[in-house]
Amino acid sequence: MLPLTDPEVRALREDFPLLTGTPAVYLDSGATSQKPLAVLDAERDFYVHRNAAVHRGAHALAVEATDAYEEARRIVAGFVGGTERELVWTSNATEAINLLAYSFSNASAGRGDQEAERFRLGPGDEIVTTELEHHANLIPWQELAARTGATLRWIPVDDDGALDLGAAAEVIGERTRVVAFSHVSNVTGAITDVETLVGLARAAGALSVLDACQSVPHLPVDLPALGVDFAVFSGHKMLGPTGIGALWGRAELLDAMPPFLTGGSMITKVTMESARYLPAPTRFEAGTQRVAQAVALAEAVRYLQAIGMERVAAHEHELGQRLAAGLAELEGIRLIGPAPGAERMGLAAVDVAGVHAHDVGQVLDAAGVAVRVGHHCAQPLHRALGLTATTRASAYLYNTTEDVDRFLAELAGVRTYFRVAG
Amino acid sequence: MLPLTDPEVRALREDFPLLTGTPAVYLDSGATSQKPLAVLDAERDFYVHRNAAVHRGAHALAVEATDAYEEARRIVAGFVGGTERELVWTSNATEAINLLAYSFSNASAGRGDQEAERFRLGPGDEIVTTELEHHANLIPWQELAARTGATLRWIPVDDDGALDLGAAAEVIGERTRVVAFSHVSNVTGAITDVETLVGLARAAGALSVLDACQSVPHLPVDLPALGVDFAVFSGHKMLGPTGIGALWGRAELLDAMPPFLTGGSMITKVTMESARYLPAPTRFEAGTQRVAQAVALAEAVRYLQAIGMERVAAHEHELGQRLAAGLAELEGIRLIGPAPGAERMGLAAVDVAGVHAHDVGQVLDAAGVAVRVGHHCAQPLHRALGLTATTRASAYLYNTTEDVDRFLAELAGVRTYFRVAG
Amino acid sequence: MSALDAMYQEVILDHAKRRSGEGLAAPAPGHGSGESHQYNPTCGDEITVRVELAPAPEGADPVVERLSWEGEGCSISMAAASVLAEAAPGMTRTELVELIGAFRDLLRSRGTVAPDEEVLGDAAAFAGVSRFVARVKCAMLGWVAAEEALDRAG
Amino acid sequence: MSALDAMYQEVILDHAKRRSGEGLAAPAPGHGSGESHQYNPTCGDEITVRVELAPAPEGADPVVERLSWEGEGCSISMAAASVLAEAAPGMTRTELVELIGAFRDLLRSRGTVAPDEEVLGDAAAFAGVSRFVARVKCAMLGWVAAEEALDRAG
Ligand SMILES: Cc1ncc(COP(=O)(O)O)c(C=O)c1O
Ligand SMILES: Cc1ncc(COP(=O)(O)O)c(C=O)c1O
Repeated sequence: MLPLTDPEVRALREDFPLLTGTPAVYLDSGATSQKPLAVLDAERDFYVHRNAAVHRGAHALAVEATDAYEEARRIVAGFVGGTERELVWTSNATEAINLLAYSFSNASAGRGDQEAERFRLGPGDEIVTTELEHHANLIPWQELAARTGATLRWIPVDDDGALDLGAAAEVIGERTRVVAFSHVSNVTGAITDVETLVGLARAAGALSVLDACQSVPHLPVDLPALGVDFAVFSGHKMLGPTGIGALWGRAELLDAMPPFLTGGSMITKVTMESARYLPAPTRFEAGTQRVAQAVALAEAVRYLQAIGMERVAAHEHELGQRLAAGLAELEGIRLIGPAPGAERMGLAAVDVAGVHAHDVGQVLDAAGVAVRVGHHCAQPLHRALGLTATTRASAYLYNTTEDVDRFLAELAGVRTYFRVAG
Repeated sequence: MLPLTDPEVRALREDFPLLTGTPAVYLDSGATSQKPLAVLDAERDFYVHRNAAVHRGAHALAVEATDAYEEARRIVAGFVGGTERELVWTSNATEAINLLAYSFSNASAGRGDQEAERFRLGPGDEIVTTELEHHANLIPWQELAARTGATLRWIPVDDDGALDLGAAAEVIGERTRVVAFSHVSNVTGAITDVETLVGLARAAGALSVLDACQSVPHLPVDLPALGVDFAVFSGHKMLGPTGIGALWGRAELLDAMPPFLTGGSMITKVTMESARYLPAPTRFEAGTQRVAQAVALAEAVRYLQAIGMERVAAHEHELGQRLAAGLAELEGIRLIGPAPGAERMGLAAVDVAGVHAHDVGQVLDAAGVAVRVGHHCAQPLHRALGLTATTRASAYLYNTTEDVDRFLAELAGVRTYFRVAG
Repeated sequence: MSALDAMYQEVILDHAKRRSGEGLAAPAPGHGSGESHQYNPTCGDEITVRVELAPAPEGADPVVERLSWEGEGCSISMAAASVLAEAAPGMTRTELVELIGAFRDLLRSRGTVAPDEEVLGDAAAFAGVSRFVARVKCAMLGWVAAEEALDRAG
Repeated sequence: MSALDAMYQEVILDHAKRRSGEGLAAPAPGHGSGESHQYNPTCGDEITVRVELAPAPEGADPVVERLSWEGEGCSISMAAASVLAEAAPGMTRTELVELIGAFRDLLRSRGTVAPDEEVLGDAAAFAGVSRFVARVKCAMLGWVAAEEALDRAG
């Protein structure tokens, strides 16, 4: 598949109103993406023509709103190879992981029926995550462990921030009940060997949870084909609005899990003493939903599909390699993650010798290049790398090779500015 | 304060694009409100000019996004008499109540520090709610009770659906730890005597939680003056977008509560073993936030403030009285809640003798009048009234007295259509 | 005819008023029977349907003797149950399963399918309901219960 | 001068390189002292500041003998700590509290307040930082620690 050419990207960029203003170069899509007009229009169109509460009203407007909401679910579920039975809307990926952790915790407290048995955790049980996780895929599991008495273990990284798969085979064992890991690291840009980890989880009889925040926006992803049990991703990182994300899960698992948030629209019969719950996905969607955001996210998916995720991936592959190769040539720059030539997504984090990441980011920002500085919500990984903060450039389909070159050129001047290099 | 005149309302209505189309008469604002253009524009403007991840970036765009987000918090908090330290964003009111219930539950499981002690529940402790609550203010407490071993008790309603305050004094006692109740019932339209219930809660040393979903959009509300400890409301019911709501709480309480959702942006130091958390409100906002929605909700608040909440309330008072009086004159119609003349908000639910609410709603919908039918997420209240479903008309600032009259006229024909009256 | 009147056909309004099969009937001794309870969470409507089968030789397709029900709901759900209670007796299990399938297809068609009156009989009157997506559940309530009850009649 | 150069003043870049007061110094025997550790969650930067007071008669306003610190962070936070370590010795507690207040006011001004060089000395160089809201926390890190340390020095 051919990567997008710079003229193609420049044409695409016309769809993104923010990118025609400042900053000149936006390389912070790993944090959040910009939105095409089609997505903004879809959200507005919903409010102007179909706004009503869903799954509640009998009037025509409510029916249209419900249709729009459920069609959005079908589209987004289909985008990751799933069906509408398997997709639960959440506020973001973080909430989706918390949903799992709290549902397991509720099962452990005896909530849910017999089916919920399989999600019950207690002392002696182990939850496995990795040392490179985003805090969103670490702290909910720490808290779940603390609530249930289970033990949290992790797959370590080596000095370059790569997962130690040899150690994984030792960490994941018969006590393991859950294995939670990222598809793509938001710091190193490396793609995880999902097959190996799912194989280990399956052999141990453990559930697997994939943090797909940095893969679903950038690669063709077929979750059922990957063999994971659950996956999460966020709309705002894939051209969609803020305030929406999703949990994907195998239907039989979702149906067996006790609810997380409770309230209206997820129940059947309610008395003062107790309530009975609808099947998934409705079971997990309490209260009035983020309908306009769901509709807009579906439009974002259509936009991505029109370009084709293979082409998006090829484009980002090209940008990732250009970043890595360019960085390797700069003096005093330590590239985190895969070496130039090795597979990486369209992002790169670096340490600049003698200059703190905050200062690096400031100089780049003044030059119109927006990047992210800090620990990128991955403090343990940074600690393992011997760093507190790095500077990360992360690209998306609207970035040209010129954007990358501009970043590299500005970065090259930073050490001189701070007088740590001639 | 003078109510809005019909010409004033017709002028206002020009701001609401959906209301210039079908349905001709929208009387389902109790479920969700329509949105003025200013709100749609504010949301779009954020994406077009300031979209970035907040509280994370150092680049200029991220700073602007953070400013917009925090300014929105100040505006919305101020609208209910609070400060920005006291307002936590959530997806909706339902999630806000769940946040409380899970935080208390985490405290009960030993999470949080010494300060969290006061939120710890166990066998012998009692949570009190009422029989007229929306499911959102009932089921989270049922589940909290089930998780902790505490007991759920409730203040009953009489045959007309009014809270039995005499019984309240018996239900709330020294074992009571939490008293959760609605400010305004979404079915009866009655306004709760907050002072009495807060007095009872305080005397018992219990925390009070106000479900302000049906008051904050319609009345001037000063939460600190009401003396409650916590309150919740939803943006979509007050001209704001879907996907955003808020928890208001006294700052010292919020700071003492253990976190609910965990992940990025709500932490200080994170190791693989454990995490430390920021103070409120950030502590409760894990992951990338609903920034565009917060900004748009602040714009909704500005819109309401420009009209003045006193005038909104006076207008709705007028519509509520007109509804009640008109309904009392119709044959075979049972008006739920306060009698004509007694204080009620601008909404009314009815039972139509011999015609199921679904059928009533269908006939009204065909006549261009959108109302809500069903149990309105209040099954226990309906059971107490001896009903399974009712038909509810709920008005907002964009409804005229003509809208109310049109509803009454169409309703008058329903029994004839179904041949239960000549 | 307006879409509303097309939904609320005479037949439907009639059945909603004088309901056939209302009141659960005790099955005759030796007769197979099954029961199912269904609930519509949106409005709180519920129905219980009981299907009674006449004794049949081993391996033969049993014949429905009686279909009775008890419930509360809107005119659409009550009429649909009544129509079914009139149609079912005398049908074989296979025929009833087919009828329910045809009814479901009609209702899910969003008004795009003309009802086959020969197969559906009075139930064809529910064609108008299919344009009202929110009411499909109402019409199906008793029929889904019958389907499950038949299954349980073993 | 660009806003960037106005933030990264010579004085600041210099202090960030040759840092005064770096390395926690043990207080002399009989001297009061207090310590505070501050953490910036956005970037993970941290600092520990120790304030040492010369002995003073009961009721008198004690004088700062030494301010030493240890930490890791960006040029702004390191330079701010260094500038403070040079400014503090010889000041009374009251004077130091006032200086910290003036510094905070300057930084929160979003560029709207001209620094009073007489009060602030080298710290006036941080005026340019106040235009960069995200960096205010960096500049304040060591100063907030000093404020708390002074409090604890009893
Ligand atoms: C009184 C009351 N409480 C709670 C809710 C729940 O609000 P939401 O669905 O926005 O979470 C509603 C509205 O549905 C309500 O009317
Ligand atoms: C790998 C990874 N996981 C999880 C998250 C959390 O996503 P969100 O903040 O949208 O919940 C992010 C992004 O911040 C991420 O990059």
